[in-house]
Amino acid sequence: MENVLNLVYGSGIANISLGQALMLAVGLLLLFLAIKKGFEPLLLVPIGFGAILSNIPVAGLAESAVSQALHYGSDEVIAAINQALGGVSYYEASATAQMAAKEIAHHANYADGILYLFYSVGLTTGAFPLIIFMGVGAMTDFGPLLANPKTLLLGAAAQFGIFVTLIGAIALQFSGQEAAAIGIIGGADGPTAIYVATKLAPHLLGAIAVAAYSYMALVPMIQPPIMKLFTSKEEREIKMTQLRPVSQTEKILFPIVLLLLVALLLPDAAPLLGMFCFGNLMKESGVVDRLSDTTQNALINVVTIFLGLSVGSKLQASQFLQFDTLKILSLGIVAFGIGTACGVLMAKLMNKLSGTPINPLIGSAGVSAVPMAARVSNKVGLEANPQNFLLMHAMGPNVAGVIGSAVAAGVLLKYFGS
Amino acid sequence: MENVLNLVYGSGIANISLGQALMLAVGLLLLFLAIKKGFEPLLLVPIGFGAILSNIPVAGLAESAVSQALHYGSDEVIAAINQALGGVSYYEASATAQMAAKEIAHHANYADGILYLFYSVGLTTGAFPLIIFMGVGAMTDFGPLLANPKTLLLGAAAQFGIFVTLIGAIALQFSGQEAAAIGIIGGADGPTAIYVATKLAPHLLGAIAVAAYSYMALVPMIQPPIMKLFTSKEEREIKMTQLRPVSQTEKILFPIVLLLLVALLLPDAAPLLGMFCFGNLMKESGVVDRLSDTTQNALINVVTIFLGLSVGSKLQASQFLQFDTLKILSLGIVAFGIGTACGVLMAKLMNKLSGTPINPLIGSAGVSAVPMAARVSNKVGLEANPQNFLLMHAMGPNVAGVIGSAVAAGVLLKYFGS
Amino acid sequence: MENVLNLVYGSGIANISLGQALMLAVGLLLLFLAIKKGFEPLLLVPIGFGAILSNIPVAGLAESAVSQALHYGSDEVIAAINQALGGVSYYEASATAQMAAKEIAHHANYADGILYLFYSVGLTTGAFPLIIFMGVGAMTDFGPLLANPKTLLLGAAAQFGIFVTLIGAIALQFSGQEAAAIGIIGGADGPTAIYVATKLAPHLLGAIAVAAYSYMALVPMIQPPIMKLFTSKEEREIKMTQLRPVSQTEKILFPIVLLLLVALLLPDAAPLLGMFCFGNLMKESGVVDRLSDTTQNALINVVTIFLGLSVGSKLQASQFLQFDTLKILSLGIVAFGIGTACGVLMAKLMNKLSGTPINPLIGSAGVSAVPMAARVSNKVGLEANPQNFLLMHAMGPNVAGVIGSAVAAGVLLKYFGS
Amino acid sequence: MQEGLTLVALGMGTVFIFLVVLIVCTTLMSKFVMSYEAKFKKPEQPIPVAGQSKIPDAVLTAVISAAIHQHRSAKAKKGK
Amino acid sequence: MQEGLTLVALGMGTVFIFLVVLIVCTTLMSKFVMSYEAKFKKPEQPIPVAGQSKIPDAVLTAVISAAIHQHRSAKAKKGK
Amino acid sequence: MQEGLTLVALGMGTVFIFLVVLIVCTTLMSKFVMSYEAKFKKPEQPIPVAGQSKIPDAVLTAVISAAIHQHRSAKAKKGK
Ligand code: NA
Ligand code: NA
Ligand code: NA
Repeated sequence: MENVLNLVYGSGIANISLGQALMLAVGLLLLFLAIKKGFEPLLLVPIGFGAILSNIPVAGLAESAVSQALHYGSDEVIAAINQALGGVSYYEASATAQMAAKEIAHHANYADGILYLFYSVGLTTGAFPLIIFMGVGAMTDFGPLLANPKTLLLGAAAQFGIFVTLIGAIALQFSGQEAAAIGIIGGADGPTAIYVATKLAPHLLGAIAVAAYSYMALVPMIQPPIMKLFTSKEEREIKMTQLRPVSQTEKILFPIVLLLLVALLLPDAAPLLGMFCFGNLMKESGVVDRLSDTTQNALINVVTIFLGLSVGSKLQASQFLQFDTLKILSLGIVAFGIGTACGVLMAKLMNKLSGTPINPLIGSAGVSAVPMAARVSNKVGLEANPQNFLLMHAMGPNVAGVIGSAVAAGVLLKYFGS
Repeated sequence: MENVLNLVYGSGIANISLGQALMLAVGLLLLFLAIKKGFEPLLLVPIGFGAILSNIPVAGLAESAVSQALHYGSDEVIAAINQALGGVSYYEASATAQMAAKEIAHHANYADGILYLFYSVGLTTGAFPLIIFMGVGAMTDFGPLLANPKTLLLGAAAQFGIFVTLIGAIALQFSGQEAAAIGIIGGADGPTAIYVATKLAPHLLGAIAVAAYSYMALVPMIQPPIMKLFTSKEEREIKMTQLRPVSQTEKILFPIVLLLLVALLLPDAAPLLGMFCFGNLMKESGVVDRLSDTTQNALINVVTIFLGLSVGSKLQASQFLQFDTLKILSLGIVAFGIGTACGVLMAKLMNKLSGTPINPLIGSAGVSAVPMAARVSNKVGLEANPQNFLLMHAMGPNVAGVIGSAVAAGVLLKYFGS
Repeated sequence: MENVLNLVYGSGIANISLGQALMLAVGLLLLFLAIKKGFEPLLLVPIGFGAILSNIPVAGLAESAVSQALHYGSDEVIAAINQALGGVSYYEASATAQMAAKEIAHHANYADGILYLFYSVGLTTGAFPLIIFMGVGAMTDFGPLLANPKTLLLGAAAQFGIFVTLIGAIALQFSGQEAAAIGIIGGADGPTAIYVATKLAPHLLGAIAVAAYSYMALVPMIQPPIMKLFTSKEEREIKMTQLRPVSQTEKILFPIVLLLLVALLLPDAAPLLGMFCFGNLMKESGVVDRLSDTTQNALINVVTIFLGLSVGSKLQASQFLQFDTLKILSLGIVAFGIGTACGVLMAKLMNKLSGTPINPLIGSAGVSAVPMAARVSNKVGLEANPQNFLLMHAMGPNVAGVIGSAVAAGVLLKYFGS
Repeated sequence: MQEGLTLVALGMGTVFIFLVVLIVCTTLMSKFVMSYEAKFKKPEQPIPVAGQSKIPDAVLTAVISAAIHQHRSAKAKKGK
Repeated sequence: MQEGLTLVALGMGTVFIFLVVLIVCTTLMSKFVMSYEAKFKKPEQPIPVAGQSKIPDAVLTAVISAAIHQHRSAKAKKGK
Repeated sequence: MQEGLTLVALGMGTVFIFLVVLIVCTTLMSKFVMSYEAKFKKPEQPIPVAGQSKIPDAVLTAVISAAIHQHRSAKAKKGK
């Protein structure tokens, strides 16, 4: 009888908190958006599912052994752990005290939850986002950028949103590190945002990742009105000259040039851009196709699954259901909007100054959100002039935006990191 | 000269124990069964090979650095480690003492064996069986189950063997935790058995895994006599009505419904069924095909290799060559038999009570052992009536059996786990 | 203003040492050799790129958190760590002191560099080279060897270079362990060299791996003059008899026979040859094709990438730009040369003694460097006699060389390992 | 033994209750989906399970163009 | 706020400087490569991006031999 | 130096002994397998090394049906 009661008392219904119920709903919403609305499903399916798993009451899938012992353990276990930690929280305790606390939790038969494990193996180390970035590098074609290198400026301008948002976040009472991690949402690049958030404000990772991927999925709705606001019909009709062909040697040398510049000018961007250039060099060199293929397929897919679940593990009710999350979501969309506008305005300026015509619509692609933002440039261009195909022209600023936000991330990590 | 002697004294022949020689033979037998007889080769080739590797004398492939130092180290090293551990065994020692012992072993140039490493990274954490379960989810089609959901009852009934065997194991002097791990052999599901055994009785993992996979391979020999014993020829000839088509939406919603029920009713089954549902949702959602493909191929294959080797590392002579192993093998087959019988009897009962005819032969598929048990139902059905194709009807209870044994595992982990 | 100065002072240009600049050039040279000259690109692209990443000033990609804190930290952090370590270097400090040092570094916001992480997860454990060896096993066809097993002797003779070089290295003031790791370059087998170097002389890993792969790539230039020096034109024209067909059963049994011999005679070679035989058995058994395919593709590719980057992390200026490196490079090529010569001489001897004719050119393939050395044998043979196809005959000694150097590695690990 | 029997009852009870609840929920879900799809869409063909054709497009194209080529040359020859 | 503005200037400044330097280096690199290739090689076709044909050889062979077979039998029949 | 020579002897000795034993065992194993297969089975063709045809079934079907289609239409046209 007692056993039956144990089972009932240990069931989810008996233990679920309002927050967990809400987060289950949030998880379901993310799955709905990913599956039915096609919002960045490759990330939002694992993140949404991870959110549900992390909020299953009692199961503790996203909690460490110590945290589970403190939540669900007997009074003696809790007292022993607290004594071992010496009255401070686990993260403030010394390494020896942490080790003792872990030992008590393991003896009481608690083990790290599987999502906590994925998170600590792949995210706290930075390995997952960096491997994803390597895979993205192996899938990126710098041809259009090399044919028209001045579009790199568009990828610079569109990062303005990052820094403006950073100031906004500080004004909204976030700490400097938190504000930097929030600003990077405007970089419109998932792995960069996750990497920076993990380093600077891991407690906000859930909200930041959800904001980044959601807004990347919403690019076709967020960007067009802004693009039209800042351009005239004539500007949108501008035809650009055909891109020159780019030789394989240039494509091979570009990631090396970029890497050396990073090494010499901004070493703090070296982890992100280093792995990115490595992936790209594997692809373009043409001598390691089997490595490049695996990087673009099995490896990036596996890491995407575990990255998504790990991010989902940060969508626990206690961390996500904060007023801060609403602020982050609001700041994120502001960052996107400012980035888009600055990209367009820079393109207008370049069109004025440059000899060759530049359609300002390709400026918005500078936020990155590859390849969605470039497709949006193309689509809005076609609305103005059905003969005007901007896609290849927009791919240059689009990949430039990836470099731009990685550089911005380097600056922020330098400034706030240590 | 001394060096030559060292080599000779350090050779395998000079050090092999009778137990190790026997275990080499067991490893060869498993390879023979897997390769020549087709017994579940995907698991038994790695397990068999792992068994051989773990029993190579002196090499210590399945031992930790400390264990190797204690077995093969100089007297001083052994004394130092024993002093560091304070007179108790490694697993009873405190975390600090363990750290000191490791340090001594590393300084004496001992390192963790590669199989020990795979075991501790993948099995003690639970990661390998859970990832395999995700892959199995991504390969499972719940269509037949959705077309005829009441076959879920067959997947429930067939778990009876688990609990009866558990009692039997307790009667044979196993502890409660050990008995639970042994009972789960009757669940006829490899990753579930390995997951539960790792949590409740890791010292029995080798015997339990070998029993589980061997009996799953033997399903075509174990089940038919039992199925015929409990059914009449007329019953075996029963034709079932064609299954209704199932829409994609139902297939997408099913893993979500199952996950939510687990969350609300039995959180202890959440790791297993959560990962299972995640794999299935990736497959059915249709929006993350590249993730689903990798999960079903590269990922599950890689993990299967290392899972098999890790399980093999638990087939060391000292652990496996026990009278307990014989008891486990006997209890395991009893569990299979009872599960099969209960599935068939439940199907007979449902046939009596239900409006639509149910061929009792599909009951035996409720043990799981996907898809072997369903094929056996089909084959025995064809013997009775060459026009009677039961395969699709048996797939429902077959996948229901996976859910059933994961639920049973949740109950056992709840009851014995902490 | 201060911030701007910080950025400038923190840039690579302001911090680069001459050594790092030279190593960037070495990294570029390796990439050039790999991409333009086709030198073993699968390894030298990741190693070369890793070399560049490890020598980016300030970034610390190849350094541990503690090492970074000691290099770039504030005076207080450095003082605190030194105090925690008690005045000795990190590797000499006790485990508790190391833990305290790590804690201080983490609190000061330093984290392990990503290449350091790959190195410590994959190389110090031995996992990466062993998994690669499993993959190589899964790609090896022992058919030609089984058709003519006495060619195993050629794979033995060609290991002579290993031991001669070892003596040379000791004469050049290397320690015994270092000399053994250097000698193994003559084994002409990448994973074996890396595995042994990691165990015996990790500080020399960079130079040893670069030497091993460079000389393997140079086999077509190193071997032919030596081969011609030791053979007459008539000998080079010798035609060999057609190899007999080999049954699948023999191919399945061979890895098992080899494994059992290792187990009984030389357990120290068990990690390398065990994983090798496992890969080969997966391939030949024919019952686990999906595991074998993944091992030969996704798995070996992923591990190759991370192995290469990890090896590159040992090409830091401080470790690589030593006079020792030049000595290692010189000794390595001597080892290759002696191995080649001994293989050829042994083949000449066998031709004299054996009933069936043996072309001495196949002896050079005994160094391993699969399949390059066998192709060289074939090419030199065709020069002497355009009708003489030696390729299949040379594949036997070629794979024998892999076994031979793994056995030699076992002897060295036994002798110098513990 | 007493405890053993309790455990059997508890375990099988939980398994059965869980699966019965799952039957109920699944049935309701299916009913809901079917009535929804009947109402809002034209009766949907059950989508074949992710059975994308395994023939790569390039191959199909090759086959088809080979076929067309055959056809034309056969025709041409006949026409002569 | 003061610090915030500094940060915007610092950050955007760095991003712009870095990308401008990258533009310069990339342009120089491209010029160098193009003049080198114009001088030492016949003007190279831009190599298509690793676009190996996706049709496996075996399939091509099969298609071609099917085609040849057709062709021959069509011919043979005509010849009769 | 003394130790070095010992080491060479020891190392090469072990390598040779090991590989000679391997030759002996492999030869015995092959003999046994061959005599066994000669006795119990009809002389087996050496199984080609895991060389499954690389043409997916679907493609083969497509090729064949294209072929048949050609054949028929060629025939039909001829028949007219
Ligand atoms: Na960006
Ligand atoms: Na089951
Ligand atoms: Na060799």
